[in-house]
Amino acid sequence: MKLLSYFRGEAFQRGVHPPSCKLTASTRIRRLPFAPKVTVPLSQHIGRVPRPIVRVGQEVVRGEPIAKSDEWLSVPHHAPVTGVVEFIGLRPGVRGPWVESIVIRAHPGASQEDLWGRPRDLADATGGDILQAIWDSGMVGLGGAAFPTHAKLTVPKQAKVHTLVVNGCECEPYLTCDHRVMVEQADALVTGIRYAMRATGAVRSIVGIEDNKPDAVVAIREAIARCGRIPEGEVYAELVPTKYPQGSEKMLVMALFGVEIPAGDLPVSLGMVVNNVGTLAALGKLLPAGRGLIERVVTITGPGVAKPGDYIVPLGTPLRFVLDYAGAPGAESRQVILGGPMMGQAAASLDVPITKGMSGVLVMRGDELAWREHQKTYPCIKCAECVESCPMGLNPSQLGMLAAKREYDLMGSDYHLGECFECGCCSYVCPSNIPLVQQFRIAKQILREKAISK
Amino acid sequence: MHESAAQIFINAFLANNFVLAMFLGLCPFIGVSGKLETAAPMGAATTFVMLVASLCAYGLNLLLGYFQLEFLRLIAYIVIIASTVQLVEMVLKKYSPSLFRALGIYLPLITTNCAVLGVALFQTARDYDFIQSITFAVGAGAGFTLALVLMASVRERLQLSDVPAVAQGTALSLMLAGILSLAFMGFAGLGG
Amino acid sequence: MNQTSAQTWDEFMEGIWRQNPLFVMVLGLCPALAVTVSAVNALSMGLATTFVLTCSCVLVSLLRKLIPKEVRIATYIVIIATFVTVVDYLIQAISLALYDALGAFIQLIVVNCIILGRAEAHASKNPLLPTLINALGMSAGFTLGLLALGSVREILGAGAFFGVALFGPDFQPWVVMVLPPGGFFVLGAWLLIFAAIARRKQKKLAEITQNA
Amino acid sequence: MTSATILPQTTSPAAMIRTLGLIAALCGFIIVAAYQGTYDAVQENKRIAVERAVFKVIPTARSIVEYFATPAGSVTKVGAGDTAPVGSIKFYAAYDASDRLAGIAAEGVAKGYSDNVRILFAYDPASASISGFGLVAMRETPGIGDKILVDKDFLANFPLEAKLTDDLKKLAQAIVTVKHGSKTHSWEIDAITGATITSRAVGRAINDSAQLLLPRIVPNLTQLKEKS
Amino acid sequence: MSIEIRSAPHIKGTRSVEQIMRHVVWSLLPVCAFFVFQYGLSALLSLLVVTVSCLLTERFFVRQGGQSGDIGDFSAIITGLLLALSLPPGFPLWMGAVAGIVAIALGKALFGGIGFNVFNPALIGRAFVQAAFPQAIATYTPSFMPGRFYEFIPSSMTIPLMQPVSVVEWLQARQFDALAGATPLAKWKFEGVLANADDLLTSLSGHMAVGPSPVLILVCGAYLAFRRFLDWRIPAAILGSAGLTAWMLFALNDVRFPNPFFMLFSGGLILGAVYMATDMATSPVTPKGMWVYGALIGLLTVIIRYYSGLPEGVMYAILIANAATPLIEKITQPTPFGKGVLSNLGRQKKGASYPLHSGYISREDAGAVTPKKRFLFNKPKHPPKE
Ligand SMILES: Cc1cc2nc3c(=O)[nH]c(=O)nc-3n(C[C@H](O)[C@H](O)[C@H](O)COP(=O)(O)O)c2cc1C
Ligand SMILES: Cc1cc2nc3c(=O)[nH]c(=O)nc-3n(C[C@H](O)[C@H](O)[C@H](O)COP(=O)(O)O)c2cc1C
Ligand SMILES: Cc1cc2nc3c(=O)[nH]c(=O)nc-3n(C[C@H](O)[C@H](O)[C@H](O)COP(=O)(O)O)c2cc1C
Ligand SMILES: Cc1cc2nc3c(=O)[nH]c(=O)nc-3n(C[C@H](O)[C@H](O)[C@H](O)CO)c2cc1C
Ligand code: SF4
Ligand code: SF4
Ligand code: SF4
Ligand code: SF4
Ligand code: FES
Repeated sequence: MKLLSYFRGEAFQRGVHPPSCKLTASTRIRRLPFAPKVTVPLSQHIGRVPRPIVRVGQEVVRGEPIAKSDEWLSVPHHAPVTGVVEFIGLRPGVRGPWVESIVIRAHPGASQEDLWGRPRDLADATGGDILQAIWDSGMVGLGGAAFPTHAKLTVPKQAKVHTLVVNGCECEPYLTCDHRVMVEQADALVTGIRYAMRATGAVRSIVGIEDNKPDAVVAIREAIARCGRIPEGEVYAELVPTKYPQGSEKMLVMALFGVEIPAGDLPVSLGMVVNNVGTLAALGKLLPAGRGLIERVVTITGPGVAKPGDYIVPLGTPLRFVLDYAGAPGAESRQVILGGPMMGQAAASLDVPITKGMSGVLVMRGDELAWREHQKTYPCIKCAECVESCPMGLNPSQLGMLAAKREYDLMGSDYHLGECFECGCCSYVCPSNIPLVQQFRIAKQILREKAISK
Repeated sequence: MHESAAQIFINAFLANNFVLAMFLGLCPFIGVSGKLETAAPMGAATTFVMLVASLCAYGLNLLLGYFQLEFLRLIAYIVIIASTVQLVEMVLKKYSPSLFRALGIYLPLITTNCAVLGVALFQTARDYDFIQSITFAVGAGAGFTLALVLMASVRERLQLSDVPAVAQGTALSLMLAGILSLAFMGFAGLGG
Repeated sequence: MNQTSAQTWDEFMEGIWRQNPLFVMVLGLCPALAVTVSAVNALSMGLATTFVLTCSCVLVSLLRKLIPKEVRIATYIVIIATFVTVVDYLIQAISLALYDALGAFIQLIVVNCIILGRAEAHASKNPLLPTLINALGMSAGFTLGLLALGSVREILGAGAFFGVALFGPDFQPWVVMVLPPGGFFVLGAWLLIFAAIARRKQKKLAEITQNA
Repeated sequence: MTSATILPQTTSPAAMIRTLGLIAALCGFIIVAAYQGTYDAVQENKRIAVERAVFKVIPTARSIVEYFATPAGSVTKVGAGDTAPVGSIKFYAAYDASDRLAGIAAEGVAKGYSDNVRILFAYDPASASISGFGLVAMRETPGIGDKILVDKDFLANFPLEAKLTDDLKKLAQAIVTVKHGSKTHSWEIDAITGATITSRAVGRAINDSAQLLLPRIVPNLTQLKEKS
Repeated sequence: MSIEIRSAPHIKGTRSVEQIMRHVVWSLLPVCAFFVFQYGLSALLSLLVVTVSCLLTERFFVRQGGQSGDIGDFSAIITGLLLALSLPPGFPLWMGAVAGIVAIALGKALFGGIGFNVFNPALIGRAFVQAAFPQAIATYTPSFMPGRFYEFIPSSMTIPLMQPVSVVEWLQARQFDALAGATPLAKWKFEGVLANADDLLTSLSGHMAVGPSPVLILVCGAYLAFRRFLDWRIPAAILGSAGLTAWMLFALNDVRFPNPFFMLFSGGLILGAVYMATDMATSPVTPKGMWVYGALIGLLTVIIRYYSGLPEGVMYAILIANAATPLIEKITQPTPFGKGVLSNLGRQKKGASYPLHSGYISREDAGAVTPKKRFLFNKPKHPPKE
């Protein structure tokens, strides 16, 4: 099979093919009811933490800004529900430690129609205007990294962007939120693409979609056709081979253009900006209405869920509420993963809220996990599976052996540990059941701490 | 029987490898083969000294033969090797400090390495002429380097293995040398 | 008097057990592996080394005040080479067959690290008697080590001990033992055995201290 | 420890040379004494070793004389302390009890399985054949290579035909080793199964040496006939 | 609701060490069966004794705690089967047991057990007995002897520690001469006789002293390669380099050197290339390294076979390449994504724009496949300056 792929000419070298398990690929997006109480953590993104601009006891309207910052690398937050600010302080965070949050009790009677907004006409807006509008909307990357979108779309002075790459790969198993967004909100997506092109000055935009989602390509091409020839340039939708981690921007650019983004560089060094489809579709809806990001599409799925599906979830909804609604019966569910199974994080508790960067909630059942626990861990048998699957072209076998002997410095200096983007392919394939990427995370953390203390 | 230069080289390099088949230069082989970084320069330095020692021994042997002083051969060889090493060290220090820094620490060790004296003694015992002597010295040095480098790379890999505690250290090195020597038996008769 | 004789004994045993040049310090490997294909060769090599080691150390110890320290290594080498030459001729005079069996390795005693090491580390700093005892102890340790190698290799590799056949004519010799790899394997195996014994001792010691 | 040895102190060059000279003299003395003391025994040993080897391959021999065969084609007797003329080959003429030539012995060497195989072979002028061989030195595998000394079939190869061509320039038939069981001529050596390589070395050693030596000796046989 | 916290990835491929090893054992069974068909009872018992001695030794060291892994992982069975297949069928059983013990003790447990060994354990066992008992291991008997299913080759049943009984008389009683036991390689090397091509390929013709059929091994190996239980690159590199070297020498002098076909299909080359050189623990993990490693083995095999004192060289070639593996791996580390030559081109253009390809049409419309790096070459040499 590997042999064949040699002649077929694949998108990028290596990578893996986990079973796709896309249970919810053809169910429409539904709306989740409002939880009685929502918790908005102030830090949901990469960058500075904004400060609250509401007081305890203050009434807020759905969509109204509740936290704000003048720092460039930071985004405002908006109230996801109409209600009363009940508490401002520490609450359980997604990563474990408690974080500063704003808790809002929803008005049971209030109609949760969008109330707050500053509609504006963006037909002739300049790039700068659009960037400001994006900033005001509190938009961050919805693909997972949660990097402030206005910052990403701001082209550095010495650089020039010609291509906007739209990432519709959704290579992780189980997740279908991007897929459904592309199918159901194609028009909003194209609108969002146009804004982003104008903001960056790109004259071409390509949506890259894995070839297991042909309906998404069709939907987007129809939306493009409905638009006619747009003034910003040209927009295409392209299929790329289905393979994990096709959705990583480096791999996607490789698949579409056949060039490698130089190590340590951003796509902008090749004149490209990469955005997630969810991000741009949300922009397409929010910017004309002048609203903030208060809800997102989340895939709630997994063998432990009775009613799997893609739901529009107000940000801040507690995980417990989401799972109760989707029918995740308590006893046998043993692991709740925020994100996809390959890169997602295990939830530390069910009291944490849904945040901006969360694309999926995956519930695994105990019996599904049991076989894995009983599988024995062997020393590395040098089967080379990991080397053949590491999309970054590293040597996880050697890195793993070094990590076992705590040779962290050597890992960084001689074996390019810094290039590892923690996709987990190596751990996925290892027949010896060695927790490779898990060790690499620790190693990177230790190296980071060493570098700081120096 | 006249051995061609190529035969002498291949024999000294592979078939009768100094370390693995002739048991010469084992102390540095076991001692310096822990790391690839040190093994390669050590091999290069030894090869160099072997070449110099071979040249000196060749000349000296003619001289001793002329004066019929063969019974002083051993003492003369060892003195001349020790002093050439010293000389080489001084010359290197003066004219090529970078090379000296790379090889310097190994040079004194080599004085007491029996592989070097072995080259001198064997070439005398086998009546090699000038060209043969030089080829022999270079072959022996190359063989020594090959064994050292192979051993060092294997030992570096074993640093990452869970070698049982009893076997760690010299015992493991010796067993490895034995296995390498077993593998090199395949070359027996190659230079024939 | 009693105490000094005990000390002397300790000093002597040191070379045999705790500081055994072959098994503990792992020096002088080349002659140890090259000539020990039979017990006779091993014993002869051991005796030759004993002669050189003892004589050199005695001479060095006698001359230690005279030898300028700038050229001491060169001096030691010359002294050692002298005695090696002597032993070389002695063996030729005793038996040519033995001389052929030991080959160039007699002459290579010159560079045996043990001898230079003893001359430098001990003989150059101590008076005659302790030097003599130390040298004899080291020699005995080395000779015993060689014998341990030579016996195993001869018994397995030729089915004989000191040339006396042990297992009858049908015994299948393990040729590998008298080939180069055999030398490495046997020495390695001895080291493994010593390491295993040492570990067991340590464990017992730890148990005893724990119980106490 | 006296303070003198602890203090950094340099010896004067003159003193250094004096002591070094003393030590060198001492060592020289020891070496020369050992050399002289053992010289006779060593020479005697060497002579006995050679004699024994020759007597073994030529059983009727009682005494030997060393000769050089020069490239010019003559043979000269080796006196004490003679150095070999360039290109000459040493051989031994062995004489029986009545001082008649019993055979000629010479060394030959060829590459075996792991190193050179050096042998001493005997030439019988009467029958113009190689009558046998003995071992000088080899590093072949014990149990395999050393079968050449004990293997009955192998020893049955001798005497081995070694006739010269009519112009006495080379062997009429080169001596070759053939695979066990395929010997058909009297100048062929039947190899030992399992030790073909060593067997072949023996054949090559004899052939190489005989090709060179015999053309020089045979014309001078009369000179060697009687012990002189 | 109890919650488990683990670090990603949360799913895992289905491959396990046991599964890999089990498949290799399955694929070896036809080869073993054919070996038994050729040589009868002696071969069967040899396979059994060697494998059991490997398993017992493995169990001893696992119990002692000296090595990781366990006897349930099937790897010791592979070692035993391959070791037995590489020994002559009439090899004394006690020597086979010694080989098995040495293989696991010296070749595996010493290094810490499964995965940590630097040398192929089976070949360590074989190299040891080859050096220890060189005569016994060179004693082959012809295949398809009549009565092979009823009686043992006499040398099999040698009393432990004693010399094997000579098979010469036994052969003579069956009207075979002593030469019948020479393998094709030995016959070529020492007598200049070349065996027939189809005999070599199938090992089916009677009374030849050959190992299991190369074709059968290739088929079983192809199954493993197809299921990706072994890396096809290594056998390809070995056969390629051995074939090429042999062909060049043959072209130089077709009297002295046999044809490359004989070189590839005689002796243990196919078995070694397919099953032994591919042992994962002892071969490089880097793809480039596998090519280098294979090429080295092929080259060394031909050199040893042609020029050294021994007829067969596969084993030594593999062991030496094993020793060189860490070195090979070191110099063939894969190039990380974005650090290659091509991406350095990109780095020079840092900040510059990626030129729009005017002829860009949807690749599907053009019926094109996803471009590999080739796409870059279409780019104009001088990006338009504005
Ligand atoms: C291993 C890996 C896999 C990724 N997979 C995806 C993906 O499937 N979809 C996606 O939108 N982003 C994915 N990303 C993130 C992208 O690299 C990129 O950051 C993102 O598309 C940027 O869009 P955003 O800022 O709008 O989120 C992945 C990143 C990594 C490291
Ligand atoms: C460890 C070992 C030692 C060997 N030693 C010798 C040897 O001393 N002499 C020799 O002729 N062949 C030696 N051989 C080579 C084999 O026995 C070789 O196959 C044989 O000489 C030629 O085979 P044949 O005579 O049966 O055709 C040795 C082989 C091995 C593995
Ligand atoms: C790695 C390896 C090494 C082998 N080495 C030898 C060898 O040195 N001598 C031998 O006769 N058979 C050896 N064999 C056995 C061969 O596989 C084969 O059974 C035997 O040589 C007969 O095949 P042939 O006559 O076609 O060469 C070896 C097998 C393997 C796998
Ligand atoms: C394709 C393949 C080939 C193998 N070949 C060998 C072999 O030649 N010898 C051996 O001892 N084990 C072999 N093994 C088993 C296992 O890898 C071996 O015991 C390891 O060296 C143990 O660390 C093989 C395994 C696989 C998957
Ligand atoms: S799985 Fe990850 S990379 Fe793939 S599409 Fe989803 S978020 Fe993007
Ligand atoms: S986690 Fe790191 S090392 Fe492992 S496959 Fe992904 S990039 Fe490579
Ligand atoms: S996949 Fe696992 S066992 Fe295989 S080489 Fe990588 S780390 Fe080793
Ligand atoms: S430095 Fe000298 S004494 Fe020490 S091990 Fe090396 S050779 Fe032996
Ligand atoms: S005795 Fe130490 S190097 Fe030879």
